[in-house]
Amino acid sequence: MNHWLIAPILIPLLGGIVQVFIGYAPISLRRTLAMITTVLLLASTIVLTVLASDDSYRVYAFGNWQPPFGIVLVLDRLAALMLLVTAVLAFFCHLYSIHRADEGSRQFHALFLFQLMGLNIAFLTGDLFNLFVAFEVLLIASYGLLMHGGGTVRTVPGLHYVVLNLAGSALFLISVGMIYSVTGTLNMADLAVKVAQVRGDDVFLVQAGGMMLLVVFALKAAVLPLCFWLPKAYASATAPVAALFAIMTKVGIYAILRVYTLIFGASAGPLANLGMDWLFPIALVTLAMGVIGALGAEKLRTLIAWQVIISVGTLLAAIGLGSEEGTSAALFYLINTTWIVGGLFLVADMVARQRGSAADGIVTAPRMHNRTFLSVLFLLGSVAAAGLPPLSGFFAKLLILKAATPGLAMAWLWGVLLVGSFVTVIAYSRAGSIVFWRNVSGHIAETEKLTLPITVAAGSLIGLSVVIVLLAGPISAFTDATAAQLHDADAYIQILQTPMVGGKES
Amino acid sequence: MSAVAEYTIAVLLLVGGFFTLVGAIGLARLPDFFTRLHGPTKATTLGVGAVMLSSVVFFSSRGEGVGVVEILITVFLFLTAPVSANILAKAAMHIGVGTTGQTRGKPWDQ
Amino acid sequence: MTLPLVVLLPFIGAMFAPLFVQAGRTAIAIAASVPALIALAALYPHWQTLADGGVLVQTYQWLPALGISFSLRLDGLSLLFALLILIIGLLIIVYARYYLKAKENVGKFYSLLLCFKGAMLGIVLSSNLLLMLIFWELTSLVSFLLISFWTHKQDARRGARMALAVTGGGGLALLAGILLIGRIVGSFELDDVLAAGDLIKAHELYPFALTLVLLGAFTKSAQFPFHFWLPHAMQAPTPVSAYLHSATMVKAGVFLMARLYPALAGTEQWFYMVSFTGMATLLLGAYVAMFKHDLKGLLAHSTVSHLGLITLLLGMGTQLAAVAALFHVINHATFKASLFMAAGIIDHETGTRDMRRINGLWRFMPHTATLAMVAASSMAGVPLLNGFLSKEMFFAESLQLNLPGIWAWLPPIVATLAGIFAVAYSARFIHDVFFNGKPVDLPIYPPHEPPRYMKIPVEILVFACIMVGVFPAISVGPLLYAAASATLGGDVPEYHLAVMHGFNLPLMMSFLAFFGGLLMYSQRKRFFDFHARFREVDEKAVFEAVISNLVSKAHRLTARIENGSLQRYAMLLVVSAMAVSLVPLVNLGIAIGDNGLSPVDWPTAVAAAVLMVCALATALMHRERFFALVLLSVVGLVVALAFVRFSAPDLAMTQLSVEVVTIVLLMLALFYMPSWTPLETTTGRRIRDIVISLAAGTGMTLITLAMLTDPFSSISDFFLENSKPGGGGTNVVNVILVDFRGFDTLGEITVLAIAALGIYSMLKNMALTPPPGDGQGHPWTRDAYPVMLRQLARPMLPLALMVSVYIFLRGHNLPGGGFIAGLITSVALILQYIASGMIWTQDRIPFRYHNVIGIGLLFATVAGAGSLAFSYPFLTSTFGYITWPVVGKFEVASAMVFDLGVYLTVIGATLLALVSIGRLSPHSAIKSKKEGA
Amino acid sequence: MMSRLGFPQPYLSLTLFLVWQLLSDGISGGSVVLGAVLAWLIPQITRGFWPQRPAFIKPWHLPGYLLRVLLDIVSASVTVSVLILRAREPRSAFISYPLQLEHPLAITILASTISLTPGTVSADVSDDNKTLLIHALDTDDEQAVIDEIHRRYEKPLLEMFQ
Amino acid sequence: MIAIALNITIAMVIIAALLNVYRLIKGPDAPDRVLALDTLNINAIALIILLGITLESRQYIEAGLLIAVMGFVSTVAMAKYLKRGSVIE
Amino acid sequence: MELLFALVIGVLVASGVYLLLRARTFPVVVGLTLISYGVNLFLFSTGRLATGSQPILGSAESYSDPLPQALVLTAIVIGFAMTAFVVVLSLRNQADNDDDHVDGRQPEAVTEPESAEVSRQ
Ligand code: NA
Ligand code: NA
Repeated sequence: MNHWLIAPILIPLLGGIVQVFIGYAPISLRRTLAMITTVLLLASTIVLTVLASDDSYRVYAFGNWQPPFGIVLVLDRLAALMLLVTAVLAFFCHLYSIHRADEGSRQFHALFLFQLMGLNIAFLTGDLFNLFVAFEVLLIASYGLLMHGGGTVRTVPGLHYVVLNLAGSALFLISVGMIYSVTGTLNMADLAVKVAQVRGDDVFLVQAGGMMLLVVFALKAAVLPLCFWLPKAYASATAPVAALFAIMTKVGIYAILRVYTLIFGASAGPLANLGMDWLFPIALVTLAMGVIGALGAEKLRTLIAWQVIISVGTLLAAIGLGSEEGTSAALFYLINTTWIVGGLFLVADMVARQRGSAADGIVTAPRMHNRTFLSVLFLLGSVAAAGLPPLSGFFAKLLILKAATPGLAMAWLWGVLLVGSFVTVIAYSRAGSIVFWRNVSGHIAETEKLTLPITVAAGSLIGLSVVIVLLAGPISAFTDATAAQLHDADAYIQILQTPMVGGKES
Repeated sequence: MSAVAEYTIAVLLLVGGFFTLVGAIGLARLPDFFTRLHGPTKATTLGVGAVMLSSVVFFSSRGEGVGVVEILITVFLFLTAPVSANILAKAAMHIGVGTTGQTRGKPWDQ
Repeated sequence: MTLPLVVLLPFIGAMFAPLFVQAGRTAIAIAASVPALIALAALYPHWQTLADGGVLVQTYQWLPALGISFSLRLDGLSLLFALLILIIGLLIIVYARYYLKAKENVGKFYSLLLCFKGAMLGIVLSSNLLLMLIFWELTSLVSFLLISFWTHKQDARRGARMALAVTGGGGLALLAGILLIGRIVGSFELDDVLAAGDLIKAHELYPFALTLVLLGAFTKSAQFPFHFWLPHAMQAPTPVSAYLHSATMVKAGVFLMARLYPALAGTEQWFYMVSFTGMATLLLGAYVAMFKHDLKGLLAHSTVSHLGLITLLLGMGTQLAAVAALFHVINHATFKASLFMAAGIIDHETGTRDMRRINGLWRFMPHTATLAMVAASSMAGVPLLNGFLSKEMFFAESLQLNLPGIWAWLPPIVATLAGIFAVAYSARFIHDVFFNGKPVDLPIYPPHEPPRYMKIPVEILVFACIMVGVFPAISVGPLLYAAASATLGGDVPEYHLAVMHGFNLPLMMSFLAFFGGLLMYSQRKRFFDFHARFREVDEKAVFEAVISNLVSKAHRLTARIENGSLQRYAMLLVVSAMAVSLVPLVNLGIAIGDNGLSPVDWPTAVAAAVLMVCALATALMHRERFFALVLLSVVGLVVALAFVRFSAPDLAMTQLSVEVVTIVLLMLALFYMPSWTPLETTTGRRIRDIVISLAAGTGMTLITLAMLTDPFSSISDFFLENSKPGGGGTNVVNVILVDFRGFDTLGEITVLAIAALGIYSMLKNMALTPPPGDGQGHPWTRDAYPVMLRQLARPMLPLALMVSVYIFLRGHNLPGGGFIAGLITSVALILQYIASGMIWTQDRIPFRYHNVIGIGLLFATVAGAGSLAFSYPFLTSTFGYITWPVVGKFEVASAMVFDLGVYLTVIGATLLALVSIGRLSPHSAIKSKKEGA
Repeated sequence: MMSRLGFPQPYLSLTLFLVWQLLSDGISGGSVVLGAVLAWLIPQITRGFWPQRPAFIKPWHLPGYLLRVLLDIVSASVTVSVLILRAREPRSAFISYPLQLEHPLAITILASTISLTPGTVSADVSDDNKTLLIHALDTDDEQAVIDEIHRRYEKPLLEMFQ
Repeated sequence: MIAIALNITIAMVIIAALLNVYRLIKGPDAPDRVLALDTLNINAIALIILLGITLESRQYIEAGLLIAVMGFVSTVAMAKYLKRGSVIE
Repeated sequence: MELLFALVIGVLVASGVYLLLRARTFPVVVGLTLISYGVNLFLFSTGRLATGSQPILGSAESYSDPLPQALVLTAIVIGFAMTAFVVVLSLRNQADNDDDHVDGRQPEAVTEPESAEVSRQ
């Protein structure tokens, strides 16, 4: 049993505990320890990614209890990919936060690290109920982070976010209960086995449960019509938090990808491909809604928040194609959009801090102090986000477009995606030209100077777009292999045969 | 189980049930809050005490030891009932709940 | 390496150009010239190969999975364009050196210009369609930045955005088209695509592919109805306009059509789409150019018109027409670039571009005037200049079209008419600017000749116009042949490049155009009056209005849907969950499983009735909030009883302890809130909500019924079997919590800890005004800490602690455990706070709750991590029985340490949360310590 | 001496020890050791919550008092039952009882006793701890109630507490 | 005999509980409701004990203890809310 | 028995959902609590209903399914943490907006007879 698997969970947990203790220590100490934690986490996820590249499944059985009885972590390519994407994003968000954003409360770093812990559990766990627990860990931390920073702007969006997710959690439990009540198990691999054997009236129970679970994941992923909590919540969050939240909707996507390929995959008997016929049209509508929202945005951060919804729609549309190519393309897109949207949130914050009361509003304002640098970052970010060449977003979109096979689905996907891109380009160019170029005379008395941490953090996240382009070959090879692994549910099921330490058997 | 134990248990149960019921009847039908306060404070507490005792006798006569937790609960209830009554009465006086016309010496009228 | 070098050098130059800013404009201009010079030198050795119809392809693997390779191709066609890009680019660099003012952002300018050049070279040299598309979109992007170079000018920003929208959008269509072609051919390599022309044209996707590709080409080349962006792109600095609109940007569309000519051309669809678009553009551009008072506006519309001409030629589908198209590409590039530069000089020297004010410049700048007049004559199609030659070929081809019936007349008439307009606006350019009386109110007066070197690029281009015009075969013959050969797949028709082809119909058309044009110009007043009757449409304003309209529509739609109403969002969530499960639930119906129903005992029935009544009452009476709380307590109590009734003592205990803390919490909050909920929703809304909630309840009832009566087996037998031997405890629920699924519990206490920390930080610095009384006219009592309660509460703490220990220790084997014990301790402490107040209690608690939480989490984690030392996985428990003297045999389990962590976390978290809220209370600050003594 | 050994409240420690023995499954070496540990540890932790030592002078009076109260509770319940089940509306009254006891614990014990015994509930203790407000369920003679309480309960308590 | 007595007692306790619920819903004042809730808690303890005797199991006793403790605290808290507003201050 | 239990869950969920859809934070929180009661009972009952068979080894002849019980325990605790958070969040909402409307604003009063107003002495 490879103990590296718990590293992404234990590192932030221990780091978070330390932060709880040192809440009243000097901020420099807290920052140092927090950054060390995040760096260690990043290192561990790199190790896991390397490990996962051999296409095997690694199992970590908590308490040395054989699956399906105990809780297991399962490392495969998908898990590793999600971990790495998260850790990279988190590192830069964290770096950004030590500029000033973490000063609002003494618990910021603890909440930040616990948030990462929850995310990492979600990506690694092989147990449906433990996935619920992971969701709760990451949600409660996200609630805290969302409310971080005082002021009144975040209260109502935060309240909506929390209440809806509480209702979502209830729904999650109902779904898990329905599935357990028929299958009598919680381990995902075991569920894959048992769900395929369900017959009779039980089919309806599991079907209803599975569909409700899809709604839960759709809520997390912010799919129409469950996406309206997102724009205001994200737009009002503190910058590094909003940036970190770029991964939050992807957790929902991840869960859909995991559960509906493994448990309700192609070989799930009467329940095969459950919900997939809903996914594709809803994804396209979500994408369209996101585009409309982005076009109508009045603030940069709102625009970027809608970009999150565009991403969700795009991702699910690609996944909804149901093919390995589609999944691979979605994963490639996921990497790109997570980092870029995160970077854009940071850039928007830097912009807002240089424009006085205009903040990030898409309105005329006095000229920014670091206009050139910020405008270049914004330009690169929006090019990457809108999917224009030559940055990574284009390649991601290209993969998605290519993944469609001729037919009605392709026509819809291409149409919505391309028209969506077109409108997005208009939205970004409009926003950018107004914010950066349409200046009035005068100047803001006290604009915030750019410091090294925030410059590096925002610059790097946006710059990752170039890295993705340079490494597009290896990355797409990785996502191809990930998609292939994901669509081979039978291989996953073999984890049930993993021997325990000391030959402990069921 | 000895017959004595059985009788004891049965009697205690019935006594407990009776007082519990009487306490509740008092709560339900007495005319104002302060009069209603008497039923639960005394009768119900005693009733549950009796039921507890029957449980103690029941399990100890089966050789399962003395039910300390039952005794603990009973003692606890006897200790807390007056305090509950006290603070509820204070709250009621504070709010100025209605009393029956016959009540004399209402302190909040003064 | 030649071709990658040619493409990449400009980008490298773009990166380094800004470094030369400090060294001055000349230095940076020289630096910026280097890439082009190297590129020209690098291309020179390949000339002979290409002239012979050879092709140079250099391929590098890049992203095979995407079908993208870095493969470049140099043939006659790409050479023709590459030379235009490089040479005119060089001239532009020189010109811009003098055009830009020292204080302007010269570094940015040259950097963008070089980027643009690189992107254009990428387009023309790509041998992979997707690679080409990347460069294609890159030109849109860079042109956006170039057009908006003067970012402070609103027109510049708008023009840039419009250009980006149109050309970038067209690029997206092109992307789709290319992907379709790739799907048909199975490759994006140009070699494969060009070789598969028949396959493509026969494919059912061909109409879509062609339409999409043409959309890309037409938008880029400013074809009707996408022409409108081009004139507004003139907001760019003149070197940019000269470059983008003569040799590069707009020619990309033409290049694309030429490039894909063998693959896509030759069908009816191609003919109709391309030639009619070209015709419309040709005529429209020429007509509008006539009426533009802006010097650059005239040139821009003329560009539109000439692009229409080239497109029309390509659309004709004949080989000769294609040759003519290529020829006109060269000619147009030369005369248009020089005209733009001249216009820039005039603008530069007079401070305006308004032809109504610019008059009689001949007197002030005769040299520039001469150059401009030659170039304009070429544009008009005056013999002995290059424009004449290609236009002649165009007239000839327009007569060759086999359109049915009367339609056959259409092309020559359109061509002639456009020729007339072209002569007219060229005449206007010459007459109205250089003659026509005296200048009117020039911002800079008197104008001078520009710096000497600024005119050199113009001179070179004008010289080229004349050379080609007089010696076409010698000057451009080989290049044109090579390009035609590449375009037509080696199948070059017979043609002659000569100044005169004899006295034929095309020449007649030329004459007609020439004199017609002059006549028209002489009668311009009437035409102007005629034209003035139509309202001038400012496309930029229209575009801006459309976008603004769209934006505000989008904003309104978004605001209407995303209206910030939690009630709506929650309703959507509930309804979504019901909608997706509707079909299975309808199929399920009232399903009673094989196990059937078991009998109901009446006490349970009564309890259930109480629960249901109180739950419904909570919903019905919720507006009286305190009452709702009391009812909620009853519900919680009966739920706990249900757990007892159905064999779950641990759950009952947990439920009971959690419930009281929840109720206290709710009351703490209720203190600051209205004690009544106002009636806000309409009856209709309430009825809707009742229907939704009844549906939800019915669904849950059906599900539960079906489930409970369904036979069942689970993995739990394993837990029952292994709880004692493997986990060392007989309370299986507890062993699951601390051992089998200890990881869930770790997550659970983490949630608790995070919640408390989050609450703590959220409440920091929160200002809440407490109500002065309970809302029914009673001020709060001053008696905060009743004596009886205080006296009772204090001895209860040690007793409660002992009970906690008892519950904790037995938990592994009997109902209880760390969580319940923790809540008992917490509640006992809460009682102290209630009875004796915040300050009094806090004084007696020697630790910070943060640290309790931290220690709790640490215990749980360390207990779990202990097994790592023995290379067992995290949370592997171990237990043993130890016999000590006096104490006797007792069980020691690592799970106990874990449970201790749970215990501490629960205490820390619960109290941190409650105390944080309590601290808000103004009393806790006002009341002195003696109050609680 | 006890407090120097770490038993600041010996009675509490003793109570805890005894209760622990009862809670445990029979008295064993383990339960004695653990009970002793708890009897030491818990008062240590909760020491701050006992600011004053209860001023017991004669604690041996307590069992007799408790027995009397217990018997009175039973009779009280019967009395109240009769009152409750009787159809007539009760003649309630609030009675201000002048306290002679001074120690808050003593007052609490008296008030609790009153609440548990016939026909009376302690409704309030005045801020100065001098007056106890009593609600009598059914009485005609307030002074008789006061005298009865004083004789039956306050006197023994006065003897117990200084 | 125990069984008969048990059934009668259960019946009486249940009726008592119903009467308490009646008072709880009827009110009319908040203290009445809290008092009814408090009494209902005590009834619930009795029911748990009776269930224990019925099932001859002592596994549920501690639940009764918890109702007693938690019920008291919640009564105290509610009463304090009614007269003081802030429960913890 | 099963029908009764199912009805209880249905009523809890229905009441909770109705309150969840109200416009003020307080009823919403109460609604969420009711829903979680229903959900906990439901999750608990996925192990089916059994009398006197608590999963304490040696204390009964047969044992009910312990796993759902453990899950519900976890769910109760998590639900508690979440409720606490949302309660405090609604406090903050009250503090920020001086009102407890879930959307942080006071919508126009509904003009209809206040017949549902509960009268209070
Ligand atoms: Na003029
Ligand atoms: Na273990």
